[in-house]
Amino acid sequence: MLGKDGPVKKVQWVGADNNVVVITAAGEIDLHQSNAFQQSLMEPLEQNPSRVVVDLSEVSYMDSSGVASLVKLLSRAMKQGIDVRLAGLNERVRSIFEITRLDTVFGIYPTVEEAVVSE
Amino acid sequence: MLGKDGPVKKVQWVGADNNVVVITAAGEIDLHQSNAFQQSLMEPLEQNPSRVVVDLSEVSYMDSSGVASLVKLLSRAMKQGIDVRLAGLNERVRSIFEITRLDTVFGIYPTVEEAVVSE
Amino acid sequence: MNESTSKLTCAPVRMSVFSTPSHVAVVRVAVERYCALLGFSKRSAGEVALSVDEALTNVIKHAYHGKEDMPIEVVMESTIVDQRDALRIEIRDWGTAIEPDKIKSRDLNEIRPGGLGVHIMKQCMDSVDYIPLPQRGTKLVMIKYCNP
Amino acid sequence: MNESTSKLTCAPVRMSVFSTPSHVAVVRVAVERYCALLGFSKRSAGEVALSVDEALTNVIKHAYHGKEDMPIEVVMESTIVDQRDALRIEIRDWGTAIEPDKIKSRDLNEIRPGGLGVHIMKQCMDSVDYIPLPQRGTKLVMIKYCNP
Ligand SMILES: Nc1ncnc2c1ncn2[C@@H]1O[C@H](COP(=O)(O)OP(=O)(O)O)[C@@H](O)[C@H]1O
Ligand SMILES: Nc1ncnc2c1ncn2[C@@H]1O[C@H](COP(=O)(O)OP(=O)(O)O)[C@@H](O)[C@H]1O
Repeated sequence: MLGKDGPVKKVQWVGADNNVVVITAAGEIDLHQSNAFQQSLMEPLEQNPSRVVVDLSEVSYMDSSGVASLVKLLSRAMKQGIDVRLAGLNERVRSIFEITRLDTVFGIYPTVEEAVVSE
Repeated sequence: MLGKDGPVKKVQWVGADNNVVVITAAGEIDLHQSNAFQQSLMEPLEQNPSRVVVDLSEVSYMDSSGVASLVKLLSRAMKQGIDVRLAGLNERVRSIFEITRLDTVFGIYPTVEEAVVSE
Repeated sequence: MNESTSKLTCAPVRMSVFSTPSHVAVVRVAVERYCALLGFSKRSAGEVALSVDEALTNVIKHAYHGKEDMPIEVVMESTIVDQRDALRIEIRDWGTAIEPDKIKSRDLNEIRPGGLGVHIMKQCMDSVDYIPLPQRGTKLVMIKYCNP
Repeated sequence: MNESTSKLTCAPVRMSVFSTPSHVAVVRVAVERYCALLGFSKRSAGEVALSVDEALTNVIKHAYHGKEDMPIEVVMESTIVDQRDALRIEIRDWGTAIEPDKIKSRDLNEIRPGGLGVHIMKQCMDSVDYIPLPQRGTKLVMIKYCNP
């Protein structure tokens, strides 16, 4: 499901033990894109990363469908003991997390680098 | 007519003898804006500049109404022996001059600086 | 909004679309641009666009259960509400009517994927009214004041 | 455009606006976004948006002589023309009907401000058809193929 039309453009394994997965999304994530988005978010969990970082720096817009995909990722990851972090949210995307008060539930980092290396 | 709502944001006199006027426009210039645009373009002609440079680098979009305003400026200026140059056109704005073949009628320069100093 | 802006921009814009998820974006950009004409800040215009997106998403999911070829009408217009300039957006569907007790605000402390749409609309707009229609479907009326 | 895109995005979008110059931009952004859904390049989508802008500008100026409260209908849809995927845009007014001999292409070597709109539309679209209507007004149908 890494079709060029879905919002996930890249999946990379990084970190000392290659155990952090960075998922890079782009574009506008609404109802039209949220199924593809969710599927691409879930796939890397099968390889049991210790941490998932979702790079949203190229996501210009997100509605509650996109947020719901991330919440589903978080719920599943928490059950597996996997840490989920979001990075690079623009002001507009950040505000939907604030409105829904999910900004306190996700770890939100300014950059992918910080999300990868912070404790 | 230098209202903050019109497309012309700045009018500056530059050059060795202060005889070149640089008119800076911004935004989208269509039917809604073209009257205000035209009026702001014509005003400086009264001070008899030797050259008019229209800075379009912050104009994101223009239709034939905007082009018509510039053609009216050119016709009037030519009668007064004043040189008209356009600068900083983005690809989209440039293409409407190409489609209407007016790219050969106006002097079109990459930057305001070049438009001001070139012979 | 002064007299002249109001004369030029107040006219309503109506969009008739089908319940196709990809078309939500087409309505969204038009609404956002309409807001800009009315003098809304970028942030406020974005909030209105998001609210319309959430409303259309709900129509597609709940009124039409994912069927993609059902009609939706959106009307945006500038109006006066309580003596203040306001944007009024009406969204109408002809699907399963809303059950008013389902749209009560949810407990946000509960972490679950659904139930965010109506909460977002209520946060972003000054008023959100769902009117189940006698024949079929729902009419949603949202208001946002122009100068907060 | 493959089967699945086509099922998702082909549905028509209809916009009913008034002849208000500032609203041309609202239609323009919606059309441009619709083109993006159909897979048009940024450049092609921009050409379609410009053509719609020029058509609406002409309706406001020539069909309605600057009157700002007259109706205009715009329908964009994806269709098949000559066995090729195409975007079809229909723009209808109820004003002074067009005189077909006025829309002949002008001599571009003449430097004058007017007469550019129809030329631009013909350059940017694959076909441009003006149909004066028996009762009142004009219907304009413009086609652009999806994959040139
Ligand atoms: N247009 C509509 N027609 C019918 N029911 C609706 C409509 N909009 C919302 N609803 C109902 O309101 C509920 C709450 O919507 P919302 O807050 O967006 O959360 P979610 O869509 O995730 O359930 C929905 O579950 C649905 O029952
Ligand atoms: N919707 C319309 N209704 C009536 N006449 C029209 C319409 N659109 C175009 N025309 C006619 O076609 C002519 C050419 O239009 P155009 O090329 O855009 O140049 P301009 O608008 O500068 O005259 C107009 O002058 C007008 O007579």
